[in-house]
Amino acid sequence: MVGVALGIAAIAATLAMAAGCVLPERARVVWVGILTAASATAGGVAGIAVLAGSARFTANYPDLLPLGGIRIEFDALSAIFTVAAALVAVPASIYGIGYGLHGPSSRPVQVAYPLLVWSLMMVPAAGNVTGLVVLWELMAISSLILVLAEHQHNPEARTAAQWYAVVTHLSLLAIVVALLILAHGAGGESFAAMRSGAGRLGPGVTSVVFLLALLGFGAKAGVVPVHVWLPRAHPEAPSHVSALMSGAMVKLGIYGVVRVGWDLLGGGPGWWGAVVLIVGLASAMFGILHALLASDLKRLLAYSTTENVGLIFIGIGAAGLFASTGNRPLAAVALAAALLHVINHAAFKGLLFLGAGSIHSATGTRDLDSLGGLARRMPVTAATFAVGALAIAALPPLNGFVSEWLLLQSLVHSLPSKAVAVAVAMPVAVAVVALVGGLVAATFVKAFGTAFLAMPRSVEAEQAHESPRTMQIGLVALAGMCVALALAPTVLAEPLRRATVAVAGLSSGRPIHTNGVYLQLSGIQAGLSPLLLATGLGVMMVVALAVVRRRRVHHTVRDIPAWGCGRTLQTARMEYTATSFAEPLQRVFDDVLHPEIDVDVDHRTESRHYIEAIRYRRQTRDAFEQRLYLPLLGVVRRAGDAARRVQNGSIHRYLTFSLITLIVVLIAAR
Amino acid sequence: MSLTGTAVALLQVVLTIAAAPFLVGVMRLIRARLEGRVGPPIVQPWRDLRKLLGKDRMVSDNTGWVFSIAPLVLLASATLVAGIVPFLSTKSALDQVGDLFAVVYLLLLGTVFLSLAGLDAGTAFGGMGSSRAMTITAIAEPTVLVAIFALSVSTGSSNLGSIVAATLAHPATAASPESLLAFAALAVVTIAETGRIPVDNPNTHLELTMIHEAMVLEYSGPDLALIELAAHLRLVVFLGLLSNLFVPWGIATTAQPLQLLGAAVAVAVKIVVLAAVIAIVEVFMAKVRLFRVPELLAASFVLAFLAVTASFFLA
Amino acid sequence: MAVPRVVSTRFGAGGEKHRHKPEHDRERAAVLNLVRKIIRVGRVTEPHDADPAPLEGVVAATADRLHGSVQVRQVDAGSCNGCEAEFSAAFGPVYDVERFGVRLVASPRHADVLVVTGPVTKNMAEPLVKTFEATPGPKLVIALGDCARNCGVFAGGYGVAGAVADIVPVDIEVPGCPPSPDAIVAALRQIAGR
Amino acid sequence: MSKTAFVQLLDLAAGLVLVISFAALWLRRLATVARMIAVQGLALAAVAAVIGIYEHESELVGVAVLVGILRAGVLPGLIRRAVRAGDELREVESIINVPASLLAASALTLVSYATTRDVVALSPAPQVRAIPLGIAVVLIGMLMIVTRRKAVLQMMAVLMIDNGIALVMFLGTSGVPLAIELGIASDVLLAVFILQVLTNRIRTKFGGTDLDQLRALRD
Repeated sequence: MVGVALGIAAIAATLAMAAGCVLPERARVVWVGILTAASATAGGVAGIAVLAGSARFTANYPDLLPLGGIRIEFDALSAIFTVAAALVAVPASIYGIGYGLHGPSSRPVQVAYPLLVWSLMMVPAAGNVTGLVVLWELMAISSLILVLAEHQHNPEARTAAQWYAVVTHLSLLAIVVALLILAHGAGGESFAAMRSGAGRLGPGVTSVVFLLALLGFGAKAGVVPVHVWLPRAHPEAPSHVSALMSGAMVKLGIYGVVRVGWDLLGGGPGWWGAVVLIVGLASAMFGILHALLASDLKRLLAYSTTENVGLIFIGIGAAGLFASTGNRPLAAVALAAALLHVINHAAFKGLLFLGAGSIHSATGTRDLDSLGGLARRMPVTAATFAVGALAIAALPPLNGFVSEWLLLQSLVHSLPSKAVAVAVAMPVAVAVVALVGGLVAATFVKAFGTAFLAMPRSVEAEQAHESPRTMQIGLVALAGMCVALALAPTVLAEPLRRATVAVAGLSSGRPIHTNGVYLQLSGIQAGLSPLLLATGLGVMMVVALAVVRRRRVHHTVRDIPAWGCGRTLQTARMEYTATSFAEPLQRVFDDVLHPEIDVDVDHRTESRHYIEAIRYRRQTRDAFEQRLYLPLLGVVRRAGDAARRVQNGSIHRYLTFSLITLIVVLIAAR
Repeated sequence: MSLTGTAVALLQVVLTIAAAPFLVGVMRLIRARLEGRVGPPIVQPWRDLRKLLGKDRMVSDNTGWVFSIAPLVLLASATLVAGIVPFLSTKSALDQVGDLFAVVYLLLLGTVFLSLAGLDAGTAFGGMGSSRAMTITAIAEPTVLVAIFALSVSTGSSNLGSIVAATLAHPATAASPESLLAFAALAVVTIAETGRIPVDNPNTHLELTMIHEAMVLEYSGPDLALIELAAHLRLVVFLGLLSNLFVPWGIATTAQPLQLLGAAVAVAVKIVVLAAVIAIVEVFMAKVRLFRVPELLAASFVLAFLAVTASFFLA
Repeated sequence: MAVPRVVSTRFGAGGEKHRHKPEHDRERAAVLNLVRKIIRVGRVTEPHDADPAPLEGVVAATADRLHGSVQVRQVDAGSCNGCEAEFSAAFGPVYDVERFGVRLVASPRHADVLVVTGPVTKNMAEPLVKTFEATPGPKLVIALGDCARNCGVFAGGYGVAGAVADIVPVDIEVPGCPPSPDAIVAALRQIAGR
Repeated sequence: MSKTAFVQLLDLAAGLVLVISFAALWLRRLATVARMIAVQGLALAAVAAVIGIYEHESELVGVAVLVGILRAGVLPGLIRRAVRAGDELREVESIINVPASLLAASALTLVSYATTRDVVALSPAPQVRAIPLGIAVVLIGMLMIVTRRKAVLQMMAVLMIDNGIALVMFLGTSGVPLAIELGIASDVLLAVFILQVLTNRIRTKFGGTDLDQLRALRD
């Protein structure tokens, strides 16, 4: 069953690539969309089958490639990530049909897209080093091509792609080195061999492997301080690709950390968890603060991805800490929270990126400060974006709340514990998660409120119209997922148990119990029922509405101007913008963010006391980019300049180098 | 979800809604008396609500569906919380439906919708109120959750019923450093979240200093009635939480009518006492500058943080 | 009508001299003085007459629909601020119109009654109309003071657009230049019905 | 006094000492900060008294009375005079802002707990458990010295540090001999005197006690 589904996924993806190659433009977009959606559906079915209890699927293709060939090992942990990828990929592919008909429809893009979707689903299924590296590289290259999709009329895309290419390949280097050390020590390059042989490695070596893997996979996940590519690359890709990158691709970084650290290596000392936890805390804070101040909608969403990955890292790190202190049931809860958030984030971030794409294609801008009033011009986009925004703000009764609740429960119930690290880390972690939660709410009130509500701030926003039907289908499907994931705890309990059990180094037992309506945790006296919460809210709203409308004594007066303190004119220029909305919080966090603020005041020629115009500009630079990467690039450039002196174009000199090299090699290989 | 439990929860919701406007009436009366005035009768907030229900509902041409459903969501979230929080009995049916975290996030849901509604009006003051409300809510959030953390460390659960039951079983914990610290922290947050002095002035008429009022400037008639009722309810819910989490005595542990009656009286007395304290303090205090509010909330966060540390290290 | 008692509004008991005191002492003294004053002064509100004079006709029907809750938005359409002084006195401790269910609100959307003062200047005519339109019905307009009723001494001024009744429909007029707080309270009580 | 009541009272009093340190960081008026230091002295005396009563050591109760007089009366009185003497702005000036210093102080509290973990583990006695509170008070006092600009505040911080040390002594040794407490108190008294004299001289020479301005004297 699982094998058949994976096979269908591969065949459909191949057909989609072929369609992207040969078909004419319009048919190409449509068929690529349909076939990719089919491929993703098949992949998703395979994942769900494993999560629902089918046996894990293994296959071996030793002759497919030199070295070890390719092994497929598809267990419940892989399935979580494959399902997350499929969850975004199916709606994104359908969305891509409408999107591509008005935008990126060139051949390379249409070929790379199915390849990206397929490799995203298959990376977690890889069962050996060769397979993982090959699939990983397919994913990296296809996504790179897609980031460059709009480079002709968007110069930003080129710098973004440069950053992305460099970081992604350095990260691949770290991953390969880590896995090679591990494979060498364990005496085999299949995951099964590594799992059983990891014990032979010394503690120092395993820690080196873990840190290298954390660096490499962390870069893909976009955590601080190796996140710099993310807020550049994600906004520049076409929106359905951004959805895939944020919803699915960064998750594979998380997958890698869990797989290598706590499955293949079988877990390690407590400080592994602590490191992951600290990285998570830093990423969450850093990401949300930048998202808060961003006024470019897609950049905001990209930074928010860093924040969400941070939350997932907090869960994993906490699980690592708990497991090292022997509290494995609690570790299971924390891990379940992290894994659930992987799926939830795929749903709502995919939705939000698709929504941002709809806005972009309707108005031609991503700048929140020139949007507004779209709720009545694009009702479907507005309603679905609202669902996504409420979900990501972890508000009940949507899915973000369920995973945030699980995460908080696991953190809060860590005490009393004997370990000082836990005691010191957990209050800090709860405080950060809480602050982040509050700031996320503020950020997405800003995003939704300034983009969709009140009056349009530009002509483009005023003339916006709802996007084509296929794009709406994608949005509605993902919004439906956000609701469904929240209301069906029954469906989640068993798959999460299987996935957590697959990570042998962390957890055991059943993290979540459910009797269909309530969600209960093992070892923790706490319950939640999103379904009943939603019902309660609905009933109360209906009752309130009924009471208000009962007597019908009041009239509703519509289409009057808003109360503007009696002013003659009420224009969009008087509205709060995204920048002004974030201003109080920016002031609170001034010392952390150091935004650059320019205020230009033009005076009238007659007198200094009369002001013609005031311009306010705020820019927040990425501290890591400024302080870490640009100096580093400077060093590299200087080194390059120095190296250039060696290279003066003289063919004799080059031949001399060859000769010297040959002699050195001969001596060394003696 | 037992039948009696459901009945208790419903009773609680009905009683809270009935009592909430009276509480505001009491607070206004106390303030008036301290200012040398006679003050409005305590039924006045109810009269205001009744009148508002009969007034025209005005919907400006800028606004959309968010503006229309925000009052409903705000009221629904507050009512649901009123059903979850153990005012009358530890045996409320909604206890397993949501714990303290759910309560916090439900209240946040209301705030978020109100802020969106403020933005939807498209006026400068609406946006200003929303921005400020979200700022304060965001930086109050760590205090709330860390205080909950402190409470749940000593009781081993974040379920409201369990926390209350644990405090009932061990009365001495009510005066332990961690619960006093957590109480102080939550008290500050209560003041911030319910928009009382020194964070926000509920009686202000100056738009530039408003937070809550600025968001609702555009509402009229029945919509305004819903928002006002929700604001009253939130005040009761916060004060009720504060009193029953830390001083739960009097709460019913069964669902017998007589016990429930006693519990209702007990919780009413506790809430009125807290409200009176707030009203009296407000007479002596001025609103602080908006950008001093983070300092106040930072202090409350520190209290909550110390509460966790104490509960962990002193226990 | 009773003449209000004269109450010392000076801060602090027994005529405090401005001695130089250390700050913390002064601060503590301020709070203590306030407490002492609250206890010493007690209630300063005047007892009120039995019942307000009944309203008539359409105005009475509108007032009925307010059920004793009167929320007031005040519009200064060009007044000399004399009426404002008296109007705010009506909300002060001595006259305390709030005891009859009258409250000042921040937005005409929340208001039932618009209290308009002053002759309507040309610049304020449009805002006044907008305020009136922004107020949800049932609503009433009070023209407060002689200027609001008939432009008073400003009649015929170059900046004056007219009396309030020329701009928006007026339901109740309160004469006086300025009207006494008693008169203002009486008018508001008519609407509140208490 | 029963054991649970003792633990409760001890924790409350010792916790109060710590919370007051935070209040001293939070408040903005010099005079209020000075009052806080006095209250801290009272709380410290309460700690000694509680231990003394529980362990039936009359000497310790005597120490408590003495500590109360000295730390809540005499020393803060001296400081209040210093505050009053200065005609400069009576607000706290700090190098880092208030929320930041509060967060830093919370971190210091965690540090003190984490580092004294092993010491605390040696004995189950409630006094020993509360020792990290005293260390935290000392650390917060040092933070105050580092981050505050006025010499008067440095004096208060010295007192706070001394309160912290005294708290650790009371808790750690279950009572300090009267003589030692007297000796230390006189040391502090001396220090405060010296600081006050210095402050006065700084003020008369330079017209203010902002320490940052003293940097110019280095050359």
